[in-house]
Amino acid sequence: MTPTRKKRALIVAALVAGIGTATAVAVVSMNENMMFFISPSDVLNEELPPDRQFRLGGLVVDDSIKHADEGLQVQFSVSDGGHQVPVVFNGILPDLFREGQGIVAHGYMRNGRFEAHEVLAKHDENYMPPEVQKALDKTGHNSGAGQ
Amino acid sequence: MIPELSHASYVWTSYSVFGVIVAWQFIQPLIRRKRLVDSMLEAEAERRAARRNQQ
Amino acid sequence: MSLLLETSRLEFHRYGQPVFRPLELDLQSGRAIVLTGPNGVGKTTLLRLLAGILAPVRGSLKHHGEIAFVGHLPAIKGDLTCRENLAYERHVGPPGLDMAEALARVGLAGLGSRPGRALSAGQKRRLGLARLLVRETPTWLLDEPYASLDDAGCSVVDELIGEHLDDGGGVVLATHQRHPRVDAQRLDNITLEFAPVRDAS
Amino acid sequence: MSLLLETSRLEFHRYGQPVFRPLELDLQSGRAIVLTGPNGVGKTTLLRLLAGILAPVRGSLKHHGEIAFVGHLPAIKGDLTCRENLAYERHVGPPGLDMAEALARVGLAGLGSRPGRALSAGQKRRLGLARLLVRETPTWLLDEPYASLDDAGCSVVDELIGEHLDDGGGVVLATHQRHPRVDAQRLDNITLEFAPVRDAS
Amino acid sequence: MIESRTHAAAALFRRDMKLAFRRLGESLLPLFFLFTVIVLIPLGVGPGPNLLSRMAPGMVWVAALLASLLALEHLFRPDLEDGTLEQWFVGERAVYARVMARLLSHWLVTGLPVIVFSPLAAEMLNLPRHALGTLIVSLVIGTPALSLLGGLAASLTLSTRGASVLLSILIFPLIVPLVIFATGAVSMAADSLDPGAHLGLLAAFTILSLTLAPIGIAAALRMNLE
Amino acid sequence: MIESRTHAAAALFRRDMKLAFRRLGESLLPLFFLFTVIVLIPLGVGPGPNLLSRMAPGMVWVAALLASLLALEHLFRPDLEDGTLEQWFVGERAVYARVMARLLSHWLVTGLPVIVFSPLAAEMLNLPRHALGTLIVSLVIGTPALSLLGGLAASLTLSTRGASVLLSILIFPLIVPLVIFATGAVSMAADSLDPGAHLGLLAAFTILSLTLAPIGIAAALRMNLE
Amino acid sequence: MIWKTLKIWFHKLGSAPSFYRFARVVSPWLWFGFAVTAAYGLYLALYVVPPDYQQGDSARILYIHVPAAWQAMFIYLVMTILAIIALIWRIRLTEILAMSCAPIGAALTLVCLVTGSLWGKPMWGTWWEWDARLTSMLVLLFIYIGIMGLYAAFDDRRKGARIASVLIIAGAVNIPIIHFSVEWWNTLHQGATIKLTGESSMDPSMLPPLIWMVISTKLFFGAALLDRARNELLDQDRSKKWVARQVLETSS
Ligand code: HEM
Ligand SMILES: Nc1ncnc2c1ncn2[C@@H]1O[C@H](COP(=O)(O)OP(=O)(O)OP(=O)(O)O)[C@@H](O)[C@H]1O
Ligand SMILES: Nc1ncnc2c1ncn2[C@@H]1O[C@H](COP(=O)(O)OP(=O)(O)OP(=O)(O)O)[C@@H](O)[C@H]1O
Ligand SMILES: [Mg+2]
Ligand SMILES: [Mg+2]
Repeated sequence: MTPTRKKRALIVAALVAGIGTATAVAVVSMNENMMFFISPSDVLNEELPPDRQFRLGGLVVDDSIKHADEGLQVQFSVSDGGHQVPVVFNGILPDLFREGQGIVAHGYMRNGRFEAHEVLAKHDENYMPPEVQKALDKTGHNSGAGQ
Repeated sequence: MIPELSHASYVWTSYSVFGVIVAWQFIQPLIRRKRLVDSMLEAEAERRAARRNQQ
Repeated sequence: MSLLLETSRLEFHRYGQPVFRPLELDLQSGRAIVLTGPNGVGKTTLLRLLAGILAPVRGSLKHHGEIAFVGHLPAIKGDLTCRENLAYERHVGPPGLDMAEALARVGLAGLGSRPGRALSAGQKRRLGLARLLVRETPTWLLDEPYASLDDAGCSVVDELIGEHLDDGGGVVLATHQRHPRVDAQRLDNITLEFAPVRDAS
Repeated sequence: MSLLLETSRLEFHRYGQPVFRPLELDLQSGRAIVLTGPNGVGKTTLLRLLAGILAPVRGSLKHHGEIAFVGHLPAIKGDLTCRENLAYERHVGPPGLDMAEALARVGLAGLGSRPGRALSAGQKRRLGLARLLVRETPTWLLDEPYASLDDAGCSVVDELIGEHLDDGGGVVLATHQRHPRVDAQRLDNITLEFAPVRDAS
Repeated sequence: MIESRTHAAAALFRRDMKLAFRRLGESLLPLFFLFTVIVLIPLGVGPGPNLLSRMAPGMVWVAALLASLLALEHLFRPDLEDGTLEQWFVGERAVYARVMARLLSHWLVTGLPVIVFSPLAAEMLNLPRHALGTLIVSLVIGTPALSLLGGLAASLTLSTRGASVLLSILIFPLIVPLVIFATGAVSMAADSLDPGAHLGLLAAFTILSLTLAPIGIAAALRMNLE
Repeated sequence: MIESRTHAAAALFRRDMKLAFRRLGESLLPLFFLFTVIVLIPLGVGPGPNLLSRMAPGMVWVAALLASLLALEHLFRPDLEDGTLEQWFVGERAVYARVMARLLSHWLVTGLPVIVFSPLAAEMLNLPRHALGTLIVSLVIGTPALSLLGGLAASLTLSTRGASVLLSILIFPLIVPLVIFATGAVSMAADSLDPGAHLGLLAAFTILSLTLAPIGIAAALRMNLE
Repeated sequence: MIWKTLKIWFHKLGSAPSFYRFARVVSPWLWFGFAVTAAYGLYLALYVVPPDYQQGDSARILYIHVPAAWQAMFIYLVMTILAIIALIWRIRLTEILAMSCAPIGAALTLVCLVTGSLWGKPMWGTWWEWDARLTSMLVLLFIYIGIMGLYAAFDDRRKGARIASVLIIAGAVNIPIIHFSVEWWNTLHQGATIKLTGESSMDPSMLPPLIWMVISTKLFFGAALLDRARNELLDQDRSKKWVARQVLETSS
């Protein structure tokens, strides 16, 4: 091999090794589930410090939404299948906010409630006309609403 | 004619943003070409004038 | 003939030692003084003293009129075009030639909008010389004006010096091999020598 | 006699135009090539191409052995002393003379611990030449090695070139007035010319 | 005589501004930084409004300080290296005027943008509205002092002689009290207290540096050219 | 062959360090800045420990970012201007090795001091003790990437005429993800959550820039010499 | 071998005058094709397809948002390939084409960001969130702008093009990150709806406008690219004879 070839081969080898390692490391850490939010179970298990702000994520529990008589305040519960956390929020909810929907809320734990100052709705990747959805509902394939 | 949509303002703004940006992509090269050609024509005119003066 | 620059027993020290022997130097209008001497003897130092950049340690220096100094460093901003570099210079003192003329005079016609950084070594020196033309200054201090110039460039320098002397200006220049090819009557030569090392007694 | 540097139809472009005419240039060991041509014709560009700093746009270039390049810019760190500047250079390739000798050879004896910034113009050039001596390199590329040097300095350059050629080295240098005073048999002259403006067909 | 002096200084100032635009990236670095801070900090801290508002004066002033420091490197060194600095002293014309012009352009690229963007920053960082005035006043009074003192430090560091390095290291701590007065004033205003005393001290500080710094800078520059 | 390459790089590295010590004033600027931030912020915020602790990761990382940015200007420009940079490419020997040596010395003057002082900063900013480890790890993993990516941006814009708004525009996309991962990791650690995934991604980011940036830098430097 | 033939082919089309002629003839047709497909696609999108069961009519933003996002990423890929060729073989035409890609890519990235934001406000409840998909897309915009700026900052266009190419290649890492971000991270942004392998999670009745819009953005890209490349050629060769022949004669 000529020196230039050798040099090129070295560079390519280094590139492959570098990119390979980077990908491997990335994939391994990705498997550890990067948390964009904290689930209700974690909240209850881990005893977060009271002044700590964090994101709470989960599904809105059916029949838990209560609007205040006046003002924008709402209360609802968020669950991850295992545990539930009550949430209070004072502000405008996103349109996708509904029972069974996946949401992420920013705020603090106070007095056993999560005081949110922002509520975001997550939605899924399914797109279909309402009629199709109704038909699906009838046959028992509920594909909508949250993750 | 114009469909009644929920979230109409968001939809229409999105579509117009698309329209405006695409139109800009169409117009900008035209403007630039016109400028380029104009400047080249001017240079050419100067050269011709110089040649005429020489004769 | 008037006096443009007077010095008496001028001295400058570095590391506690005089750089060259104490110097008397008077520049008359219409005359050029050619400084020669080996590398490191202090030609540049002397010119910078005369320009007022350095302050003499002993002796005195008097200026009569404005001074222009073109040194080893080109004093050109690489980010500015040739024209912009000159425009700045023009505003600093009483204006001389206009910029296009000055550029043409030093052989840089057509390069006015090239950034300073993209000039060749000789072109940079030429731009440095053009700085002399856009301002009216009676006294020119030139440090190796012939360095890096081709034959045509060297003749330009000779012409510029000749015209400047005709106009009643004065020139002090440092040079090595090439001496100015102007009327030899108008040239004075000063050869600098290393000052003897002085011992503290 | 062996070949140190081969080029064939070498071209370099700026602003989409070739800088000089396509060039054939072969450097044999024991020979020196002298590049001349007006300011801005591309001597520096060519030397930088030969050094490998610039990549040719067309044509090919082959090096046989190490190369040293001394350009317009001195490649000296003002914050380091002369000795430190050389020490760095010495580590870069196979070592040649030791530092004290190299400094003495170029007439800088006793200035080894002076910071680079405190050198005069000629002293800086001399330090640049000393860089050639602390390493063993068969091919020297010198851009205006005589600029800013006094007579003694110019002779030093001539001697260095002569000795280098005797040792089987090769030299390419650009210069304006002063040509190397070595055995004329060993010199080749190349005069660069501006390339004609080319039109795409 | 005086006229030619102002001409020279004005020409220098115009050229400096031109160069600043040519090197826009470097000139914008401080602003970019201010922006990053304003974006990143809430990210790290979370948007709790109370917390942010307490930090606001500090953050804005840190940005101003940073902008000033970042540009110090360019204040005199490029001119020293390309030979334009020695031209200032040829015939000794207009050195003070040029120093002042240079400092003015330094302030214009570092201090002014921070002042202009401070209302935005204050808003994003939830500074109480009634404290905004004090913030701006503190910046207007204080940032010139940053330029002046920074310029002094920069002119001293041009040389590597041990003594000047030491001196420049001594100057930086001088800047800290300045910033402390300034943020103190804004915090007081935010708490609806009277920031007058703090602002007065700040002004005294600035006036003092306005008198002393240019002389020091001119002397230090000249020393470096030897 | 390889040996001479490492020699050249080692020589460059030694020289860089020597130069950094010669210009101690400039080299210390970033540290000085870190101190100012650490002193100022608690002053402005008041001593509420919770508030401070939430800002700590962001503040320390901002200081690291800043230190890195401050020195970017000097990474290649002086060498371009005094002709030492073109010497790197003569005979094309050891360019990568030298780029790496230069980046290493950049990191030593900018990243390392921040790491060394981060425990102090963490203490003064009341970062929970158990998060200190993560902070240090994030800095150790992340600051080299700052040097690498900053170097890429600096080399790309080295000889640009003007609009080097670039340096900032180019740095922003390169560095924002990094800072987000890093501060994310520390915040999670402060919340007693596992920062492993964030740190892993940070590592991947750094490894990737370690592979790609030097090649890009070498190519960009060479083009800027034309 | 393959590379060699490819290179020769490039050299043929790569001659400035013939490319100029090619661009002048082809670009109007591409614009026309774009106008027709876009008109039809948008008609379907606004009038024909039904609203979404969850998102209502806001889901119609999809027909702008998604094609723009895809095209912005696609342009980056094209640009990367061109940049690699330009760096290796110094073919001027590929340099010019690569540089002409950037503003178009930036425009479509901007469309994607703006429409995404407009869609996010009612659906998620926020204009902007620093989640992985959104951040990486913003990064793409900055990279595009960086490329344009870098190219413009050199007065030697070819030098600028080569330096910008380095940045293009370095920035290519971002593309897979944008695409896979929704899988790798738990983002606010939804996952993939249209899947190349396996069944898409979109009802077939909603698909046609998407397909038409995807085609139309491709045509748009081709047309805008040729226009820009043509201008760039003119600018670089303004003093050459073929320009005088081609341009001055046809336009005077
Ligand atoms: C500023 C905000 C947003 C940005 C920057 C953004 C960006 C993107 C990008 C880059 C893609 C293409 C990804 C790929 O194919 O690799 C994409 C696809 C998509 N986005 Fe967004 N988006 C935003 C907001 C939204 C919102 C609010 C929605 C809906 C509520 C949405 C729905 C979609 C859908 C349905 C796709 C197609 C997914 C697929 O099949 O691959 N996006 N977006
Ligand atoms: N960095 C650059 N960018 C663009 N153009 C340049 C650059 N450097 C030099 N040039 C131009 O290229 C041409 C050749 O320059 P070069 O420095 O090679 O000339 P030279 O023969 O060495 O001249 P001199 O005798 O003055 O040193 C000149 O016209 C110059 O203006
Ligand atoms: N800034 C400085 N600090 C300390 N010493 C210096 C400085 N500049 C020059 N010297 C020294 O002072 C002496 C005179 O230098 P000067 O530059 O005046 O010489 P010169 O006659 O111009 O030489 P040349 O012909 O090489 O240009 C030299 O020995 C030089 O090393
Ligand atoms: Mg001298
Ligand atoms: Mg030259």
